[in-house]
Amino acid sequence: MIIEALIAVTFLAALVTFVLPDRYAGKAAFALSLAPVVGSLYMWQQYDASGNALLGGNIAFETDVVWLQLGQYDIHWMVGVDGISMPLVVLTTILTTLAIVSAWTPISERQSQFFGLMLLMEANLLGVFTALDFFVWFIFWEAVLLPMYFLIGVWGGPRRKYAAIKFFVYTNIASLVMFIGFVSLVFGLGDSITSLRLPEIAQALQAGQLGSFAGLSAGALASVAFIAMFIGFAVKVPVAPLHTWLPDAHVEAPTPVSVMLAGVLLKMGTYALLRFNFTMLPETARAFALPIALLAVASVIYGALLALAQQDLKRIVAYSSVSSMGYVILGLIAYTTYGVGGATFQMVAHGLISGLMFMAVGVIYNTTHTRMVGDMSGIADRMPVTAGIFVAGAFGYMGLPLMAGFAAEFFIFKGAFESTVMEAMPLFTGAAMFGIVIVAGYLLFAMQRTLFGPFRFDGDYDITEAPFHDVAPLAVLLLLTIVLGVSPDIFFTMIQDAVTPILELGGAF
Amino acid sequence: MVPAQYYLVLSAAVFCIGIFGLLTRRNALLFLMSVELMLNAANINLVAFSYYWGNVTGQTFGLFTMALAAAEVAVGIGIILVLYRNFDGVDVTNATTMRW
Amino acid sequence: MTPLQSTPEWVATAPAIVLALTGLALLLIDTIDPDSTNNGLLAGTATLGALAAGGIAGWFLIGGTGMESTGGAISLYGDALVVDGMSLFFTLIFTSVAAMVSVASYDYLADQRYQGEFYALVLFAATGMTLMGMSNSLATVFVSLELASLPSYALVAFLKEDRGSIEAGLKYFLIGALSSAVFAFGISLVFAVTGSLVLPEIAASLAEGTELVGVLGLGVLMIAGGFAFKTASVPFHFWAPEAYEGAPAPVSAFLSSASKAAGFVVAFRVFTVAFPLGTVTSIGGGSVDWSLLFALLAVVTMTLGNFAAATQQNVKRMLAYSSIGHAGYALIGLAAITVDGGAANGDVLGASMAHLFVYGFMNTGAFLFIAMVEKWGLGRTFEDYNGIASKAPIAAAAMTVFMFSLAGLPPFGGFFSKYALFFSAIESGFWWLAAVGAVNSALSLFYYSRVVKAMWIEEPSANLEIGSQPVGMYVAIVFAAVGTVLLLPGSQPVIETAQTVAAALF
Amino acid sequence: MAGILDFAPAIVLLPFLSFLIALGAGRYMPKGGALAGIGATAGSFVLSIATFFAVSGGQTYNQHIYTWATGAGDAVSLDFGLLIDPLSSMMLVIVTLVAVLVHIFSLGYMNDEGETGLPRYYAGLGLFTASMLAFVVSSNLLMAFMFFELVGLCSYLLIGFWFRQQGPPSAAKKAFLVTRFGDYFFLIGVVAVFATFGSAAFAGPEAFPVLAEEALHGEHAVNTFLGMGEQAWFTVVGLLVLGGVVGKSAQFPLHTWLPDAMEGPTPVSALIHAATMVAAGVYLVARMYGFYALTPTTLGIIALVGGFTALFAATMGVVKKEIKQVLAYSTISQYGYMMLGLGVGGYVASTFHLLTHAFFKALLFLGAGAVIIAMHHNENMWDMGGLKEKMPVTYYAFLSGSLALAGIVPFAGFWSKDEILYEALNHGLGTDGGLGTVFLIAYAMGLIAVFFTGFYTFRMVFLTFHGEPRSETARDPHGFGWNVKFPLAVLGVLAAVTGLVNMAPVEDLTGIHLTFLHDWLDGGISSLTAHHYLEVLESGVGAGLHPAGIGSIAPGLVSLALALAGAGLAYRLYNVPEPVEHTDKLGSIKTVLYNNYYQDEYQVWIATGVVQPISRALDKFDQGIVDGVVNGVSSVSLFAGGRVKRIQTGVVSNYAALLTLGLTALLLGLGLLGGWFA
Repeated sequence: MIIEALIAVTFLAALVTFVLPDRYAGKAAFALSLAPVVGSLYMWQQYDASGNALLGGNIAFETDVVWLQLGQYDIHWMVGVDGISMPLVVLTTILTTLAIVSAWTPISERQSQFFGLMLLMEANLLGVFTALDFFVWFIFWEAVLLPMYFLIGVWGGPRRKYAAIKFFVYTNIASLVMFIGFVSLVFGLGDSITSLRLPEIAQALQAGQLGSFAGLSAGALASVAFIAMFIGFAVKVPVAPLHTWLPDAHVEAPTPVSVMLAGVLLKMGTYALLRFNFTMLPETARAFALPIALLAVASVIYGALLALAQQDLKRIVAYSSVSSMGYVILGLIAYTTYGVGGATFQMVAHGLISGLMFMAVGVIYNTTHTRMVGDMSGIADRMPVTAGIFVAGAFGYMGLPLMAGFAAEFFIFKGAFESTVMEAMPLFTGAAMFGIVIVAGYLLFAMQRTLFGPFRFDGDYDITEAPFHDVAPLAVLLLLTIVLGVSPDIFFTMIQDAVTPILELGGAF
Repeated sequence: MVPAQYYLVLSAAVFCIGIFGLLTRRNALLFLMSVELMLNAANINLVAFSYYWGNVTGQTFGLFTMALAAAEVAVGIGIILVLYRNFDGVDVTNATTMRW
Repeated sequence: MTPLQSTPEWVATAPAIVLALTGLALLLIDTIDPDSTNNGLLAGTATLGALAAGGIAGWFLIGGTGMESTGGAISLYGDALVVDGMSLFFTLIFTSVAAMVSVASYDYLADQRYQGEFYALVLFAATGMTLMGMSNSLATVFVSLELASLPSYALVAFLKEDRGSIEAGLKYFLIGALSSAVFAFGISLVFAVTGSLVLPEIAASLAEGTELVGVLGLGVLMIAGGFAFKTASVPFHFWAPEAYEGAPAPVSAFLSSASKAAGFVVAFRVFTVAFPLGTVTSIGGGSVDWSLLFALLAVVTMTLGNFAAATQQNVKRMLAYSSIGHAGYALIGLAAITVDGGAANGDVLGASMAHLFVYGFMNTGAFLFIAMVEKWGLGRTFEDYNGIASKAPIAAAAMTVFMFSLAGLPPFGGFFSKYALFFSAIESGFWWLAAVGAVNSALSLFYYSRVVKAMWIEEPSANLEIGSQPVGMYVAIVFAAVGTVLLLPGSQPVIETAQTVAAALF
Repeated sequence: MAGILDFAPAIVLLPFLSFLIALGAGRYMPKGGALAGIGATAGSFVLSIATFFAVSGGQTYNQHIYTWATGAGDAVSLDFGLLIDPLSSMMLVIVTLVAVLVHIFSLGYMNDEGETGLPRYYAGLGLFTASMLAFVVSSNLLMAFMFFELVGLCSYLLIGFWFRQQGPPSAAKKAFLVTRFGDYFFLIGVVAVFATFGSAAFAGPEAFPVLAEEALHGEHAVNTFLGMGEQAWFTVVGLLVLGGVVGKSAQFPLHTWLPDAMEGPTPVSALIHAATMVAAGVYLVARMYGFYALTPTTLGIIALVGGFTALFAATMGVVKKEIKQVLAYSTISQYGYMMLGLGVGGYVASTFHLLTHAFFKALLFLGAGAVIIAMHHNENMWDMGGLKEKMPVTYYAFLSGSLALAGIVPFAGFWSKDEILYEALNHGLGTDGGLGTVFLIAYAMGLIAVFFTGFYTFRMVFLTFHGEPRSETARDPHGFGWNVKFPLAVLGVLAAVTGLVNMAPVEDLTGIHLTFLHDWLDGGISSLTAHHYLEVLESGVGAGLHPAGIGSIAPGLVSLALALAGAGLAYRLYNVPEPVEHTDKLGSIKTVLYNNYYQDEYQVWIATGVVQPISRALDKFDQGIVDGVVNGVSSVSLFAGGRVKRIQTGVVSNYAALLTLGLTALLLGLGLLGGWFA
């Protein structure tokens, strides 16, 4: 019941915040958002799952009750966490709280609506990561779009309407494609399943129950469904070339929303890829190893090179997210402990670090009101603390050892290099790894030009150190990044525990 | 006696005449009349085939149809009346304030 | 508890009777006091009548009247009428819509003349729809369909001084007349082939085969045309945009929700009962495969509706087109029926019914919101909606719920019903139909969110002033909104009932 | 003194502590946290000495201390461990000693100059030292890589210390970026080592060099990739790791960052060049020498790169104006010698040079720092001159360092450099096949470089200290205190005497056993000993080197003569009251040298002339095509919508017509396709 409680509390917090006067909304939202943080940490401390939730592992905090019947299948209210979702739940709650604090300064109108929507989004995200029934999961998955649409559309930048609708429709189409793919898979299983519970479906698939459907043989059906789902999730991740909604959304969204977008929403995509494509259809995934690896490498290099061309700090970080998520795909397709585990770890690590970077950019933006690299220089002179954390975060992004990013990337590289899905995996790995050079390139250039050098600012704001409540979340994130980097086992143990069953999957059909 | 199929041809012809009239006339009343023709085409079938099948269902339904046609006309006339008042005329192609 | 164990069977038609009587009662009240401006009484009576009918229908539904649990469908008057789960289920839709419309009209019609007639017409139309749901013979189908249509024509043209209303009424009436003629001719042809008008008998005689397959096909096509008119489906949809745009907004709500549903219920019954697919697809060397026909219509209708809606400047007209699009979705229910579908047929048909049920709430709510905006004297274009949220947050929130629910987003009923529909369509193997629906609903998300954007995101124009806060409309809208929201967590009874009653047809 | 090695972690942790202190409380402390740093590094130094003696007592230490990432199931765990053997303990002493002295010197160089941001500075020094020490004691390649990277970070922070100016941030960026490029290959190498051997330990049962050796012996199989044979694959892996070395040790072609790095404070330069960052590269090769010894190709490349870099950098050092620039190129050149030594199988020789170089290069930089203080931070040697009288301590210390650098007997540099050249010649003549020739070529380049080294070194000395003062500041230099002089004195002595620990030629001459460093590096863990390396080198599976067994005196004399010649030329040209630039005599070569053979140019061109245009083009592509398609789809649908709705003409007659038409169309369509009415 604790998961239900967690979601319900968050949801109530959202409702409460909606009705509060704008004046108190920010502080109240922060206070209220501490409840889910505590809850998730308590869950983490009480966590007792083992194995993969979809593959018959024992699930923590599981509830499973029949909700309704749709055609021949039951829809259950089934939630629970395993080693894959637990870290993401913690990430979600913590990051939301920090994002809320970081929103105190920039959000100056309709606060109660803003913070309410933030909490609403958190509730839905928690649902996405804990739901284990397809329909329940899908409800939360789609419900995340609503608050995001408003958060970008109302509080965003000049082109916010365009960005919001683009994000909205693009990801919605993706969900529909995925829906069709998955449902045809379900009907391919026919009577071998009685409900839409993901574990049941996954295990039926492993048991080779997949039959032919709609004139497609089992194999063809698996491939079609895999492709449809992959496209659907790849948009969310995003994998190049389905990424173009991301830069617009990021640039237009207010900083705290970018934090959530990069920190958690993108992870929905990779999480779903892992849960659906790579857990349910391992054989198909291996069969598609080459194109998937190519996409991964393309995302990494393409995203990084694009980031190199940007002048807007936010756009830089946005494109670099495309690059970083490419690593996740690479790790997933590797089908090794370190590959898949590292990919999952990268979800958390990138969540923290990209959040940190966006917040840092935001803090600078709060004072300078510009994000253009050319508009300023030597900011470190006036904002030493912020600049310091910015530098630290940037190096974290570059994969500096003893910070979470390095751990994740090294795991992925190691896992991908020794992967057996393809003869050429070492080459792909090597190619993808070149991302670490490019990322260093554009971040160092950006820092040299904005933070360092003689102080110059084309604007009539006086640049002073940011207030405590702007810097505090940055510091917290930095601390978490370092802690995770020094001791990745904090999450990596449970992650591995959950991913190893995936690797052991035998022939599905 | 006349084979039933001939009635089909006849009714079809009447129906098409009705359609033709309604496509070519812009006067609301003529439009109504054309519809009447089409309804009566239906009636021809009903009556003819109720005889053919040897039951009264068709004939009874024919009566229904007439009654409904009358009701329809009643409502229609009312609408045409207000049409006349608002678009000074009974040309159905005048009323085009809403389109696309 | 099972009602009517010891009561005569005609009591099963109680909902229709109640509606009819309420209509008469309204006329009576009106004659007693012809020029009363006290429409509280009228609206109240109408609402109560509708609710009463709905209550009875719901009671019957729960009690299992006309369902397997109580010995199957109750057929009356020589099989002319039949009361079963489906008819009661749809009665629930009609009455709830009628109730909402009546409540909202309390404010909309303030300082209008002929209010008694208005409510009476609404209730008579509702009666007709209820009877459509019960019709088991092409004769009753035709009669009840006309009984639903004629008041509708009058309602659309109700604002006698408003050119829009008149034009709408005219177009609706003319196309309606044409369609009913086509429909009647179709009936006559079917009669020619089968010699009967009672649906089961038609099926029986078809089962024996016929040589007049062509005639039958033509008849079936024309009958389908008659339903296409009622459901505002291509190619009989042309009246809809104008009628919905020009008519008084509550009437638009009524027509686009209830009238559409009525068209569907009768279509469902006629095609599943009178022309069982298994029979007509292998008859006299021909194949009158109407599921193909409806698949065609569904694709064209939803595409045309959504694409046309995407570029509208006028919110009301946009909703009109979207209503055509939703007709397309609902048609999937008939299109995805297959000869050897088995349970899948019931599932997809039930999903379609469930969608119509949810649609009854969200679409009515949306049109009633427009009614309120008209009441406020704001324009009808998207620009006129800018910043409404800042003035009337609750109503705007409700409208947002309707829009997103229409677009099929959670956590609203529309999400569930639409995906249940796609789900069952895929189950029947019509994944391509679901795919077309997916593309369309993505597009619909675009234009529905334009309304939301206008209300919440755009800056209100300087002189944005909204007048009174019409209580009745607020009640109706909030009721619809709550219904729309609750239909997601509460979708269980709806979908299960729908699929059960649908399964009973096969 | 058993158990002292258990304190080894403290050697690393003390400087790290000072980093935390300086960062957290530096601004509240006297001298901005300098004292904490000095105390910490001094503590580490003492511990290192203790460790040193413990190791010389025969103890070694190869301990797992922390599991960084636990591998579930059969996946390997990633560990941190301490490996203390003669090599690392020697390096510990070097690093800690130099660190202490640099800290002390900084008191004079930074504090007395009224710098701001001292806490940041000392925090940086502390972290720098800590990372380097951790790198030195790393027990496996991954840990080594991680601290290798941290060293890079610290160099970034310290080079860019004066971030308010234009130059330093750029130099820092370049330093990190260029070395990062090398580390990219290094990281692949690390991953490859794990994938190949399932372990990256330097020593112990799972030491990957040992596993590689056994694999070549065919004792057991290891995973190789891309269908390569073991020998070939090991070569690939070795070269990949070498990438990081080339970057960090500023070998051609990744040397370009180092001269720019002179933008940093001079003590930092001393630290970077003598004991930490640049040393890290060579140290890494020495650390995993057992692996390189197996792959002749790699050795050949190392030797060539080293020899070429030595010569190449030395020639550039000849024309530089700034004293630190000269030193910078001398560093590159000297590390080239070390690479050369490692390449030709002179493991001990290179380690020896690493040791001596650490001292005399630190000395030279600190000396230069002293000069720069005196010159009020003017680094141009043409403004100096005649400082000898004004600052004798500095002069004599600097002179000792210069003699060592130039390789004049008996100063430290002579012995080590000479031994490297000897090894090159010896193995070059002895080894048959291409490898031998390669060695000889490398030797030749190294030998020529000796001459240039002698020249630029003394050019620097004469221009700085001799002749007449050529500027006001030179006439009246800024004074400084003990905190500058003390480090100079210490290092001056060391630069003079360190060479005595390994006087191979003298041994040959006299027969007295004098090669103590050889014995030292032969101790400890068996798989990491000098003679084991030699066996591998000369074994069949290994590189197959063969010493020609020539004597070491003659080569020594040759190189000495060359060094003296160089020094002599410098004396002729520059040891005059009013020296003038002779660079014009070089003609066109001069410009080439001034522009460092256009190395920077082409690398900058690669960055700005190739990568940036590509990225911009991709940006255009992304905005135009990829995003264009997305927006195109939407606009097309909207356009279609705009067209579709046109059929709704508003004229009811048309509706009737269209309706009938539609009905007819259905009629035909179903009749033809659907088989109705059949």
